[in-house]
Amino acid sequence: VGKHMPILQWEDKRGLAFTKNNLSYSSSSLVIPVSGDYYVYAQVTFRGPIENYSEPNSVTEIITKVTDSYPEPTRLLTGTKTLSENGKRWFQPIYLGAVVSLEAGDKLMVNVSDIRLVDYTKEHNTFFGAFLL
Amino acid sequence: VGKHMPILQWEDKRGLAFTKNNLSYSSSSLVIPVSGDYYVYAQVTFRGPIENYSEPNSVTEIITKVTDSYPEPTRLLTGTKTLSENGKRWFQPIYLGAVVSLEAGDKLMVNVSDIRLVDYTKEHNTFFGAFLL
Amino acid sequence: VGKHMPILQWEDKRGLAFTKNNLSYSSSSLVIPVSGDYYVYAQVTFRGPIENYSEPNSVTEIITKVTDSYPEPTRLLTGTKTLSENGKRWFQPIYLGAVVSLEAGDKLMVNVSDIRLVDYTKEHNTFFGAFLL
Amino acid sequence: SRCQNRHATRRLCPAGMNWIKEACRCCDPCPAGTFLSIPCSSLGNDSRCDPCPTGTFRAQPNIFTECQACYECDHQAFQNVLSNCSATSNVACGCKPGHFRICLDEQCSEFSCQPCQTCAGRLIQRPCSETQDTLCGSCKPDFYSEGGECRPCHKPSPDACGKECQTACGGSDSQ
Repeated sequence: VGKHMPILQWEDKRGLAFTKNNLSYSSSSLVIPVSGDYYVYAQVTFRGPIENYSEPNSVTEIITKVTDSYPEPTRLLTGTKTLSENGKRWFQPIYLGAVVSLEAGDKLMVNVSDIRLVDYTKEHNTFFGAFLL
Repeated sequence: VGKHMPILQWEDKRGLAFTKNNLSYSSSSLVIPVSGDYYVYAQVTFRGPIENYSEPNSVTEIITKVTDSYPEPTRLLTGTKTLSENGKRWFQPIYLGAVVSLEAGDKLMVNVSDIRLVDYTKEHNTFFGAFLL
Repeated sequence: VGKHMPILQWEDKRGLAFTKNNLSYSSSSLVIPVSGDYYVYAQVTFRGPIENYSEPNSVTEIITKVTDSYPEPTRLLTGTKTLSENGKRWFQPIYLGAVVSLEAGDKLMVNVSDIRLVDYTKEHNTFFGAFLL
Repeated sequence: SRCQNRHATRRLCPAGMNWIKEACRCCDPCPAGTFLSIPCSSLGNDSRCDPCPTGTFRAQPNIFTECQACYECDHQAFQNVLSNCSATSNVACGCKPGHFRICLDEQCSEFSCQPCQTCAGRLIQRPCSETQDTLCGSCKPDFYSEGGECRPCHKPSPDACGKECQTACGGSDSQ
Protein backbone atom coordinates (compact mmCIF):
# COMPACT_ATOMS: atom_id res chain seq x y z
CA VAL A 1 0.00 0.00 0.00
CA GLY A 2 1.04 3.58 -0.38
CA LYS A 3 2.46 3.68 3.13
CA HIS A 4 5.67 2.01 2.00
CA MET A 5 6.14 4.78 -0.51
CA PRO A 6 7.65 8.01 0.80
CA ILE A 7 5.25 10.82 1.72
CA LEU A 8 5.62 14.31 0.26
CA GLN A 9 5.90 17.32 2.52
CA TRP A 10 4.10 20.53 1.50
CA GLU A 11 4.44 24.29 1.95
CA ASP A 12 1.09 25.44 3.34
CA LYS A 13 1.53 29.16 3.92
CA ARG A 14 3.89 30.94 1.55
CA GLY A 15 3.27 31.87 -2.09
CA LEU A 16 0.21 30.29 -3.69
CA ALA A 17 -0.27 27.86 -0.81
CA PHE A 18 -3.14 28.45 1.63
CA THR A 19 -5.48 26.48 3.85
CA LYS A 20 -9.04 27.65 4.56
CA ASN A 21 -12.39 26.54 5.99
CA ASN A 22 -10.52 24.73 8.79
CA LEU A 23 -8.79 22.42 6.35
CA SER A 24 -5.45 22.26 8.16
CA TYR A 25 -2.04 20.89 7.27
CA SER A 26 0.09 19.00 9.78
CA SER A 27 2.84 16.38 9.53
CA SER A 28 2.56 16.03 5.77
CA SER A 29 -1.20 15.62 5.79
CA LEU A 30 -4.30 17.64 5.02
CA VAL A 31 -6.63 17.11 7.99
CA ILE A 32 -10.34 16.95 7.18
CA PRO A 33 -12.35 19.19 9.53
CA VAL A 34 -15.92 18.24 8.53
CA SER A 35 -17.32 14.99 7.16
CA GLY A 36 -18.54 15.19 3.57
CA ASP A 37 -17.66 14.75 -0.08
CA TYR A 38 -14.47 16.48 -1.15
CA TYR A 39 -12.87 16.96 -4.54
CA VAL A 40 -9.27 15.97 -3.81
CA TYR A 41 -6.49 16.66 -6.30
CA ALA A 42 -2.72 16.69 -6.61
CA GLN A 43 -0.13 17.14 -9.32
CA VAL A 44 3.43 15.91 -8.95
CA THR A 45 6.02 16.79 -11.57
CA PHE A 46 8.76 14.20 -11.75
CA ARG A 47 12.06 14.96 -13.46
CA GLY A 48 15.43 13.37 -14.17
CA PRO A 49 18.08 12.21 -14.65
CA ILE A 50 19.51 13.03 -11.22
CA GLU A 51 22.96 12.41 -9.79
CA ASN A 52 24.06 8.81 -9.18
CA TYR A 53 20.67 7.38 -9.85
CA SER A 54 20.04 4.71 -12.45
CA GLU A 55 17.15 5.53 -14.78
CA PRO A 56 13.77 4.63 -13.21
CA ASN A 57 11.44 2.86 -15.58
CA SER A 58 8.31 4.36 -14.02
CA VAL A 59 7.01 7.01 -11.63
CA THR A 60 3.95 6.74 -9.38
CA GLU A 61 1.84 9.24 -7.45
CA ILE A 62 -0.77 8.09 -4.91
CA ILE A 63 -3.26 10.12 -2.86
CA THR A 64 -3.78 8.17 0.34
CA LYS A 65 -6.25 8.45 3.23
CA VAL A 66 -5.37 7.60 6.81
CA THR A 67 -8.21 7.11 9.28
CA ASP A 68 -7.56 6.85 13.01
CA SER A 69 -10.06 4.02 13.25
CA TYR A 70 -8.27 1.87 10.64
CA PRO A 71 -4.63 0.82 10.84
CA GLU A 72 -3.94 0.64 7.09
CA PRO A 73 -3.83 3.67 4.81
CA THR A 74 -6.33 3.53 1.93
CA ARG A 75 -5.25 4.29 -1.61
CA LEU A 76 -7.75 6.80 -3.05
CA LEU A 77 -6.19 7.76 -6.41
CA THR A 78 -3.14 6.44 -8.25
CA GLY A 79 -1.27 7.61 -11.34
CA THR A 80 1.52 5.45 -12.73
CA LYS A 81 3.50 6.31 -15.88
CA THR A 82 6.33 4.28 -17.40
CA LEU A 83 9.31 6.17 -18.75
CA SER A 84 11.47 5.57 -21.84
CA GLU A 85 13.78 8.56 -21.60
CA ASN A 86 17.21 7.01 -22.34
CA GLY A 87 19.41 9.32 -20.30
CA LYS A 88 18.18 12.62 -21.64
CA ARG A 89 16.59 15.33 -19.50
CA TRP A 90 12.95 14.39 -18.84
CA PHE A 91 9.83 15.84 -17.16
CA GLN A 92 6.66 13.89 -16.38
CA PRO A 93 3.69 15.56 -14.64
CA ILE A 94 0.96 13.33 -13.14
CA TYR A 95 -2.37 14.98 -12.23
CA LEU A 96 -5.00 13.19 -10.13
CA GLY A 97 -8.39 14.44 -9.00
CA ALA A 98 -11.72 12.96 -7.90
CA VAL A 99 -14.58 13.17 -5.40
CA VAL A 100 -14.16 11.06 -2.26
CA SER A 101 -16.26 10.69 0.89
CA LEU A 102 -14.26 11.67 3.96
CA GLU A 103 -14.86 11.76 7.69
CA ALA A 104 -13.83 14.52 10.07
CA GLY A 105 -10.31 13.72 11.26
CA ASP A 106 -9.30 11.79 8.16
CA LYS A 107 -5.85 12.67 6.89
CA LEU A 108 -4.90 12.95 3.21
CA MET A 109 -1.35 12.61 1.98
CA VAL A 110 0.54 12.17 -1.26
CA ASN A 111 2.97 9.28 -1.69
CA VAL A 112 5.44 9.01 -4.55
CA SER A 113 7.55 6.20 -5.92
CA ASP A 114 10.76 8.17 -5.29
CA ILE A 115 11.07 11.55 -3.57
CA ARG A 116 14.40 12.29 -5.28
CA LEU A 117 12.63 12.41 -8.66
CA VAL A 118 10.08 15.02 -7.55
CA ASP A 119 10.49 18.55 -8.93
CA TYR A 120 9.92 20.54 -5.75
CA THR A 121 11.66 23.67 -7.11
CA LYS A 122 8.52 25.57 -8.24
CA GLU A 123 5.17 25.70 -6.45
CA HIS A 124 3.25 25.72 -9.73
CA ASN A 125 4.74 22.39 -10.85
CA THR A 126 3.79 20.26 -7.85
CA PHE A 127 0.66 21.00 -5.79
CA PHE A 128 -1.97 19.30 -3.62
CA GLY A 129 -5.43 20.39 -2.40
CA ALA A 130 -9.05 19.59 -1.60
CA PHE A 131 -12.40 21.40 -1.34
CA LEU A 132 -15.73 20.46 0.20
CA LEU A 133 -18.61 20.11 -2.28
CA VAL B 1 -17.84 10.01 -32.95
CA GLY B 2 -17.14 8.25 -29.71
CA LYS B 3 -20.13 5.96 -30.25
CA HIS B 4 -18.04 3.53 -32.29
CA MET B 5 -15.54 3.26 -29.49
CA PRO B 6 -16.31 0.72 -26.77
CA ILE B 7 -17.98 2.00 -23.59
CA LEU B 8 -16.51 1.32 -20.14
CA GLN B 9 -18.62 -0.29 -17.44
CA TRP B 10 -18.22 0.93 -13.84
CA GLU B 11 -18.59 -0.37 -10.28
CA ASP B 12 -20.96 2.08 -8.58
CA LYS B 13 -21.42 0.67 -5.08
CA ARG B 14 -18.47 -1.23 -3.64
CA GLY B 15 -15.23 0.23 -2.31
CA LEU B 16 -14.63 3.91 -3.07
CA ALA B 17 -17.51 4.03 -5.57
CA PHE B 18 -20.74 5.80 -4.61
CA THR B 19 -23.55 7.76 -6.20
CA LYS B 20 -25.33 10.61 -4.35
CA ASN B 21 -27.70 13.54 -4.87
CA ASN B 22 -29.76 11.42 -7.27
CA LEU B 23 -26.85 11.05 -9.67
CA SER B 24 -27.54 7.44 -10.67
CA TYR B 25 -25.63 4.87 -12.65
CA SER B 26 -27.32 2.55 -15.16
CA SER B 27 -26.22 0.68 -18.29
CA SER B 28 -22.74 2.11 -18.28
CA SER B 29 -23.89 5.71 -17.87
CA LEU B 30 -24.15 8.35 -15.18
CA VAL B 31 -27.68 9.72 -15.45
CA ILE B 32 -28.09 13.46 -14.76
CA PRO B 33 -30.98 14.10 -12.33
CA VAL B 34 -31.13 17.92 -12.47
CA SER B 35 -30.22 20.37 -15.23
CA GLY B 36 -27.19 22.51 -14.46
CA ASP B 37 -23.44 22.91 -14.77
CA TYR B 38 -21.46 19.88 -13.67
CA TYR B 39 -17.74 19.30 -13.22
CA VAL B 40 -17.29 15.98 -15.02
CA TYR B 41 -14.05 13.99 -14.70
CA ALA B 42 -12.58 10.57 -15.47
CA GLN B 43 -9.21 8.90 -15.35
CA VAL B 44 -8.44 5.76 -17.33
CA THR B 45 -5.16 3.94 -16.80
CA PHE B 46 -4.12 2.05 -19.91
CA ARG B 47 -1.46 -0.68 -19.77
CA GLY B 48 0.28 -3.23 -21.96
CA PRO B 49 1.57 -5.27 -23.61
CA ILE B 50 -1.23 -7.80 -23.41
CA GLU B 51 -1.55 -11.30 -24.88
CA ASN B 52 -1.80 -11.69 -28.67
CA TYR B 53 -2.16 -8.00 -29.28
CA SER B 54 0.12 -6.05 -31.57
CA GLU B 55 1.41 -2.87 -29.97
CA PRO B 56 -1.11 -0.01 -30.26
CA ASN B 57 0.39 3.30 -31.35
CA SER B 58 -2.05 5.37 -29.30
CA VAL B 59 -4.72 5.26 -26.58
CA THR B 60 -7.79 7.49 -26.39
CA GLU B 61 -10.30 8.30 -23.64
CA ILE B 62 -13.50 10.22 -24.42
CA ILE B 63 -16.24 11.46 -22.07
CA THR B 64 -19.44 11.42 -24.13
CA LYS B 65 -22.96 12.78 -23.57
CA VAL B 66 -26.06 10.99 -24.88
CA THR B 67 -29.38 12.84 -24.96
CA ASP B 68 -32.63 10.91 -25.54
CA SER B 69 -33.84 13.47 -28.03
CA TYR B 70 -30.75 13.30 -30.23
CA PRO B 71 -29.56 10.21 -32.13
CA GLU B 72 -25.83 10.97 -31.97
CA PRO B 73 -23.63 11.12 -28.86
CA THR B 74 -21.71 14.35 -28.26
CA ARG B 75 -18.01 14.23 -27.45
CA LEU B 76 -17.42 16.42 -24.38
CA LEU B 77 -13.77 15.76 -23.48
CA THR B 78 -11.05 13.78 -25.26
CA GLY B 79 -7.54 12.70 -24.26
CA THR B 80 -5.36 11.01 -26.88
CA LYS B 81 -1.77 9.91 -26.18
CA THR B 82 0.56 8.22 -28.64
CA LEU B 83 2.77 5.43 -27.36
CA SER B 84 6.37 4.50 -28.15
CA GLU B 85 6.80 1.58 -25.77
CA ASN B 86 8.62 -1.04 -27.94
CA GLY B 87 7.36 -4.20 -26.27
CA LYS B 88 8.24 -3.35 -22.68
CA ARG B 89 5.68 -3.13 -19.88
CA TRP B 90 3.92 0.26 -20.06
CA PHE B 91 1.35 2.31 -18.10
CA GLN B 92 -0.37 5.44 -19.38
CA PRO B 93 -2.97 7.31 -17.26
CA ILE B 94 -5.21 9.88 -18.98
CA TYR B 95 -7.14 12.33 -16.73
CA LEU B 96 -9.93 14.54 -18.11
CA GLY B 97 -12.10 17.06 -16.25
CA ALA B 98 -14.13 20.15 -17.11
CA VAL B 99 -17.41 22.00 -16.49
CA VAL B 100 -20.22 21.14 -18.93
CA SER B 101 -23.86 22.23 -19.10
CA LEU B 102 -26.18 19.24 -18.83
CA GLU B 103 -29.93 18.67 -18.93
CA ALA B 104 -31.90 16.36 -16.66
CA GLY B 105 -31.94 12.92 -18.28
CA ASP B 106 -28.65 13.36 -20.12
CA LYS B 107 -26.36 10.34 -19.84
CA LEU B 108 -22.57 10.50 -19.47
CA MET B 109 -20.30 7.65 -20.45
CA VAL B 110 -16.61 6.97 -21.02
CA ASN B 111 -15.43 5.51 -24.33
CA VAL B 112 -11.93 4.15 -24.88
CA SER B 113 -9.97 3.25 -27.97
CA ASP B 114 -9.57 -0.35 -26.76
CA ILE B 115 -11.11 -1.93 -23.66
CA ARG B 116 -8.49 -4.68 -23.55
CA LEU B 117 -5.82 -2.06 -22.75
CA VAL B 118 -7.70 -0.64 -19.73
CA ASP B 119 -6.29 -1.39 -16.25
CA TYR B 120 -9.49 -2.28 -14.42
CA THR B 121 -7.69 -4.19 -11.64
CA LYS B 122 -7.64 -1.38 -9.02
CA GLU B 123 -10.40 1.15 -8.34
CA HIS B 124 -7.89 3.93 -7.67
CA ASN B 125 -6.32 3.65 -11.14
CA THR B 126 -9.43 4.10 -13.25
CA PHE B 127 -12.39 6.22 -12.05
CA PHE B 128 -15.25 8.41 -13.34
CA GLY B 129 -17.49 10.98 -11.65
CA ALA B 130 -19.38 14.27 -11.73
CA PHE B 131 -20.70 16.88 -9.29
CA LEU B 132 -23.19 19.73 -9.63
CA LEU B 133 -21.71 23.22 -9.15
CA VAL C 1 7.72 33.99 -16.56
CA GLY C 2 4.87 32.78 -18.70
CA LYS C 3 4.53 36.18 -20.37
CA HIS C 4 7.27 35.39 -22.88
CA MET C 5 5.35 32.34 -23.94
CA PRO C 6 2.54 32.85 -26.45
CA ILE C 7 -1.01 33.15 -25.11
CA LEU C 8 -3.82 30.93 -26.39
CA GLN C 9 -7.02 32.43 -27.76
CA TRP C 10 -10.33 30.72 -26.96
CA GLU C 11 -13.80 30.31 -28.50
CA ASP C 12 -16.22 31.44 -25.77
CA LYS C 13 -19.65 31.14 -27.36
CA ARG C 14 -20.04 28.42 -29.96
CA GLY C 15 -20.41 24.68 -29.31
CA LEU C 16 -19.55 23.50 -25.78
CA ALA C 17 -18.02 26.87 -24.84
CA PHE C 18 -19.99 29.16 -22.50
CA THR C 19 -19.36 31.82 -19.85
CA LYS C 20 -21.69 32.24 -16.85
CA ASN C 21 -22.00 33.93 -13.45
CA ASN C 22 -20.33 37.04 -14.87
CA LEU C 23 -17.13 35.16 -15.63
CA SER C 24 -16.33 36.90 -18.91
CA TYR C 25 -13.81 36.32 -21.64
CA SER C 26 -11.93 39.15 -23.33
CA SER C 27 -8.57 39.49 -25.13
CA SER C 28 -7.54 35.92 -24.45
CA SER C 29 -8.33 36.06 -20.75
CA LEU C 30 -11.00 34.89 -18.35
CA VAL C 31 -11.89 37.94 -16.24
CA ILE C 32 -12.72 37.24 -12.57
CA PRO C 33 -15.94 39.06 -11.54
CA VAL C 34 -15.93 38.35 -7.77
CA SER C 35 -13.06 37.77 -5.34
CA GLY C 36 -12.87 34.24 -3.93
CA ASP C 37 -11.42 30.78 -4.32
CA TYR C 38 -11.79 29.31 -7.80
CA TYR C 39 -11.04 25.87 -9.19
CA VAL C 40 -9.15 26.76 -12.38
CA TYR C 41 -8.40 24.12 -15.03
CA ALA C 42 -7.18 23.76 -18.61
CA GLN C 43 -6.22 20.97 -20.97
CA VAL C 44 -4.05 21.59 -24.01
CA THR C 45 -3.50 18.79 -26.51
CA PHE C 46 -0.19 19.18 -28.31
CA ARG C 47 0.51 17.26 -31.53
CA GLY C 48 3.14 16.92 -34.24
CA PRO C 49 5.05 16.66 -36.44
CA ILE C 50 4.03 19.76 -38.35
CA GLU C 51 5.31 21.22 -41.60
CA ASN C 52 8.85 22.70 -41.63
CA TYR C 53 9.35 22.40 -37.92
CA SER C 54 12.18 20.48 -36.27
CA GLU C 55 11.06 18.09 -33.54
CA PRO C 56 10.54 19.87 -30.16
CA ASN C 57 11.95 18.03 -27.17
CA SER C 58 9.28 19.24 -24.75
CA VAL C 59 5.91 20.99 -24.50
CA THR C 60 4.73 23.27 -21.70
CA GLU C 61 1.34 24.61 -20.60
CA ILE C 62 1.04 27.37 -17.99
CA ILE C 63 -2.05 28.91 -16.40
CA THR C 64 -1.08 32.50 -15.59
CA LYS C 65 -2.74 35.26 -13.56
CA VAL C 66 -2.42 38.94 -14.44
CA THR C 67 -3.39 41.49 -11.81
CA ASP C 68 -3.73 45.18 -12.69
CA SER C 69 -1.94 46.14 -9.51
CA TYR C 70 1.17 44.05 -10.31
CA PRO C 71 3.26 44.41 -13.48
CA GLU C 72 4.43 40.79 -13.72
CA PRO C 73 2.13 37.86 -14.54
CA THR C 74 2.06 35.13 -11.88
CA ARG C 75 2.44 31.48 -12.85
CA LEU C 76 -0.34 29.54 -11.12
CA LEU C 77 -0.02 26.05 -12.61
CA THR C 78 2.54 24.50 -14.94
CA GLY C 79 2.70 21.22 -16.83
CA THR C 80 5.86 20.33 -18.73
CA LYS C 81 6.36 17.06 -20.63
CA THR C 82 9.43 15.99 -22.58
CA LEU C 83 8.91 14.20 -25.87
CA SER C 84 10.75 11.32 -27.52
CA GLU C 85 8.67 10.85 -30.63
CA ASN C 86 11.24 10.27 -33.44
CA GLY C 87 9.37 11.81 -36.36
CA LYS C 88 6.18 9.76 -36.09
CA ARG C 89 2.76 11.28 -35.45
CA TRP C 90 2.40 12.17 -31.76
CA PHE C 91 -0.28 13.53 -29.39
CA GLN C 92 0.40 14.78 -25.84
CA PRO C 93 -2.44 16.12 -23.66
CA ILE C 94 -1.54 18.14 -20.53
CA TYR C 95 -4.30 18.68 -17.93
CA LEU C 96 -3.90 21.18 -15.07
CA GLY C 97 -6.35 22.04 -12.30
CA ALA C 98 -6.26 23.49 -8.80
CA VAL C 99 -7.87 25.91 -6.35
CA VAL C 100 -6.45 29.44 -6.39
CA SER C 101 -7.43 32.61 -4.53
CA LEU C 102 -8.35 35.36 -6.99
CA GLU C 103 -9.42 39.00 -6.76
CA ALA C 104 -12.17 40.67 -8.76
CA GLY C 105 -10.59 41.96 -11.99
CA ASP C 106 -7.83 39.37 -12.08
CA LYS C 107 -7.30 37.87 -15.53
CA LEU C 108 -6.48 34.21 -16.21
CA MET C 109 -4.79 33.05 -19.38
CA VAL C 110 -3.10 29.98 -20.79
CA ASN C 111 0.43 30.20 -22.19
CA VAL C 112 2.07 27.45 -24.21
CA SER C 113 5.62 26.73 -25.25
CA ASP C 114 4.66 26.84 -28.96
CA ILE C 115 1.26 27.71 -30.40
CA ARG C 116 1.97 25.85 -33.66
CA LEU C 117 2.03 22.55 -31.71
CA VAL C 118 -1.43 23.06 -30.20
CA ASP C 119 -4.25 20.86 -31.56
CA TYR C 120 -6.91 23.52 -32.17
CA THR C 121 -9.01 21.31 -34.48
CA LYS C 122 -11.57 19.93 -31.97
CA GLU C 123 -13.12 21.76 -29.00
CA HIS C 124 -13.04 18.64 -26.80
CA ASN C 125 -9.26 18.25 -27.09
CA THR C 126 -8.20 21.66 -25.79
CA PHE C 127 -10.30 23.55 -23.20
CA PHE C 128 -10.01 26.08 -20.35
CA GLY C 129 -12.34 27.07 -17.49
CA ALA C 130 -12.91 28.09 -13.88
CA PHE C 131 -15.68 27.98 -11.25
CA LEU C 132 -16.18 29.71 -7.91
CA LEU C 133 -16.21 27.40 -4.85
CA SER D 1 -44.77 27.05 -16.95
CA ARG D 2 -44.70 24.00 -14.68
CA CYS D 3 -46.74 21.03 -15.76
CA GLN D 4 -50.05 21.20 -13.86
CA ASN D 5 -50.48 17.45 -14.01
CA ARG D 6 -47.31 16.07 -12.41
CA HIS D 7 -47.94 12.71 -14.09
CA ALA D 8 -47.68 14.41 -17.43
CA THR D 9 -44.15 15.55 -16.65
CA ARG D 10 -42.63 13.19 -19.24
CA ARG D 11 -44.94 11.28 -21.55
CA LEU D 12 -43.82 9.32 -24.58
CA CYS D 13 -44.22 11.49 -27.67
CA PRO D 14 -45.29 10.28 -31.11
CA ALA D 15 -42.36 9.34 -33.36
CA GLY D 16 -40.50 12.41 -34.56
CA MET D 17 -41.76 14.68 -31.77
CA ASN D 18 -40.06 15.65 -28.50
CA TRP D 19 -41.29 16.39 -24.99
CA ILE D 20 -40.76 20.06 -24.18
CA LYS D 21 -40.97 20.50 -20.42
CA GLU D 22 -41.47 24.28 -20.59
CA ALA D 23 -44.61 23.68 -22.65
CA CYS D 24 -45.61 20.42 -20.96
CA ARG D 25 -46.38 18.91 -24.35
CA CYS D 26 -44.84 17.18 -27.34
CA CYS D 27 -43.58 19.50 -30.08
CA ASP D 28 -41.80 19.14 -33.39
CA PRO D 29 -38.00 19.25 -33.08
CA CYS D 30 -35.98 21.84 -34.97
CA PRO D 31 -34.77 20.56 -38.35
CA ALA D 32 -31.13 19.69 -38.96
CA GLY D 33 -29.05 22.84 -39.47
CA THR D 34 -30.99 24.77 -36.83
CA PHE D 35 -31.27 24.91 -33.02
CA LEU D 36 -34.06 25.61 -30.56
CA SER D 37 -34.01 29.35 -29.80
CA ILE D 38 -37.53 29.65 -28.31
CA PRO D 39 -39.35 26.48 -27.13
CA CYS D 40 -43.00 25.88 -28.11
CA SER D 41 -45.46 27.08 -25.50
CA SER D 42 -48.36 25.46 -23.70
CA LEU D 43 -50.60 27.97 -25.45
CA GLY D 44 -50.02 26.15 -28.70
CA ASN D 45 -47.48 28.22 -30.63
CA ASP D 46 -44.61 26.28 -32.13
CA SER D 47 -40.91 26.32 -31.24
CA ARG D 48 -38.77 28.93 -32.92
CA CYS D 49 -35.70 27.44 -34.58
CA ASP D 50 -32.78 29.58 -35.67
CA PRO D 51 -30.06 28.61 -38.18
CA CYS D 52 -26.77 27.32 -36.77
CA PRO D 53 -24.26 30.22 -36.65
CA THR D 54 -21.28 29.95 -39.00
CA GLY D 55 -18.75 27.47 -37.71
CA THR D 56 -21.40 25.27 -36.09
CA PHE D 57 -23.75 22.54 -37.29
CA ARG D 58 -26.56 20.14 -36.32
CA ALA D 59 -26.69 17.00 -38.45
CA GLN D 60 -30.07 15.83 -37.07
CA PRO D 61 -33.45 17.20 -35.95
CA ASN D 62 -32.96 18.38 -32.37
CA ILE D 63 -34.15 20.37 -29.41
CA PHE D 64 -30.71 21.63 -28.41
CA THR D 65 -30.24 25.27 -27.46
CA GLU D 66 -26.93 25.45 -29.35
CA CYS D 67 -25.28 23.86 -32.35
CA GLN D 68 -22.11 21.77 -32.26
CA ALA D 69 -18.83 23.52 -33.10
CA CYS D 70 -17.28 22.34 -36.38
CA TYR D 71 -13.94 20.58 -36.26
CA GLU D 72 -11.07 22.07 -38.24
CA CYS D 73 -8.61 20.26 -40.48
CA ASP D 74 -5.01 20.16 -39.29
CA HIS D 75 -3.35 22.01 -42.20
CA GLN D 76 0.00 22.16 -40.40
CA ALA D 77 -0.03 18.37 -40.19
CA PHE D 78 -0.61 17.94 -43.96
CA GLN D 79 -4.39 17.60 -43.75
CA ASN D 80 -6.76 19.28 -46.20
CA VAL D 81 -10.51 19.80 -46.40
CA LEU D 82 -12.51 17.14 -48.28
CA SER D 83 -15.81 18.88 -47.57
CA ASN D 84 -16.41 22.10 -45.69
CA CYS D 85 -18.49 22.32 -42.53
CA SER D 86 -22.09 23.22 -43.39
CA ALA D 87 -25.08 23.91 -41.17
CA THR D 88 -25.93 20.20 -41.32
CA SER D 89 -22.55 18.45 -41.46
CA ASN D 90 -19.16 18.62 -39.81
CA VAL D 91 -16.02 19.31 -41.84
CA ALA D 92 -14.45 16.21 -43.46
CA CYS D 93 -10.66 16.15 -43.55
CA GLY D 94 -8.28 14.16 -45.71
CA CYS D 95 -4.60 14.33 -46.66
CA LYS D 96 -2.88 16.83 -48.92
CA PRO D 97 -1.82 15.53 -52.37
CA GLY D 98 1.29 13.39 -52.06
CA HIS D 99 0.24 12.14 -48.61
CA PHE D 100 -1.78 9.17 -47.38
CA ARG D 101 -3.71 8.51 -44.20
CA ILE D 102 -2.49 6.41 -41.23
CA CYS D 103 -5.25 5.84 -38.70
CA LEU D 104 -4.35 6.17 -35.02
CA ASP D 105 -7.34 4.14 -33.84
CA GLU D 106 -9.75 1.62 -35.26
CA GLN D 107 -12.37 4.27 -35.88
CA CYS D 108 -9.83 6.53 -37.58
CA SER D 109 -11.15 9.47 -35.58
CA GLU D 110 -7.51 10.63 -35.38
CA PHE D 111 -5.18 10.06 -38.30
CA SER D 112 -1.86 11.34 -39.59
CA CYS D 113 -0.88 12.19 -43.17
CA GLN D 114 2.37 10.58 -44.25
CA PRO D 115 4.28 11.46 -47.45
CA CYS D 116 3.74 8.89 -50.23
CA GLN D 117 6.72 6.85 -51.41
CA THR D 118 8.17 8.18 -54.65
CA CYS D 119 9.37 4.78 -56.05
CA ALA D 120 12.50 6.35 -57.52
CA GLY D 121 13.53 4.23 -60.56
CA ARG D 122 10.74 1.73 -59.94
CA LEU D 123 7.45 0.89 -61.62
CA ILE D 124 4.38 1.91 -59.62
CA GLN D 125 2.36 -1.19 -58.88
CA ARG D 126 -0.41 0.73 -57.07
CA PRO D 127 -0.52 4.51 -56.90
CA CYS D 128 -0.74 6.34 -53.57
CA SER D 129 -4.33 6.94 -52.45
CA GLU D 130 -6.09 8.62 -49.51
CA THR D 131 -5.79 5.46 -47.45
CA GLN D 132 -2.76 3.60 -48.82
CA ASP D 133 0.88 4.35 -49.63
CA THR D 134 2.25 3.86 -53.12
CA LEU D 135 3.13 0.22 -53.84
CA CYS D 136 6.43 0.16 -55.73
CA GLY D 137 7.13 -2.61 -58.19
CA SER D 138 10.32 -3.79 -59.88
CA CYS D 139 12.90 -1.54 -61.50
CA LYS D 140 11.86 0.47 -64.54
CA PRO D 141 13.30 -0.43 -67.94
CA ASP D 142 16.88 0.95 -68.25
CA PHE D 143 17.30 0.65 -64.49
CA TYR D 144 19.04 -2.13 -62.59
CA SER D 145 18.67 -3.22 -58.98
CA GLU D 146 21.61 -2.88 -56.60
CA GLY D 147 21.51 -2.85 -52.79
CA GLY D 148 17.75 -2.62 -52.79
CA GLU D 149 17.79 0.48 -55.00
CA CYS D 150 17.11 0.96 -58.72
CA ARG D 151 19.97 2.72 -60.54
CA PRO D 152 19.86 4.11 -64.10
CA CYS D 153 21.74 1.96 -66.66
CA HIS D 154 23.52 4.73 -68.58
CA LYS D 155 25.36 6.08 -65.50
CA PRO D 156 27.84 3.36 -64.47
CA SER D 157 31.33 3.31 -66.01
CA PRO D 158 32.25 -0.04 -67.65
CA ASP D 159 34.06 -1.43 -64.61
CA ALA D 160 31.19 -0.47 -62.23
CA CYS D 161 28.64 -2.33 -64.29
CA GLY D 162 28.42 -5.48 -62.19
CA LYS D 163 26.48 -8.65 -62.91
CA GLU D 164 22.95 -7.22 -62.22
CA CYS D 165 23.78 -4.10 -64.21
CA GLN D 166 24.94 -6.12 -67.19
CA THR D 167 21.91 -8.41 -67.05
CA ALA D 168 19.46 -5.51 -66.83
CA CYS D 169 21.31 -3.03 -68.97
CA GLY D 170 22.41 -5.48 -71.73
CA GLY D 171 26.26 -5.64 -71.29
CA SER D 172 28.92 -3.06 -72.56
CA ASP D 173 27.02 -1.50 -75.53
CA SER D 174 24.64 0.08 -73.09
CA GLN D 175 27.31 2.68 -71.96
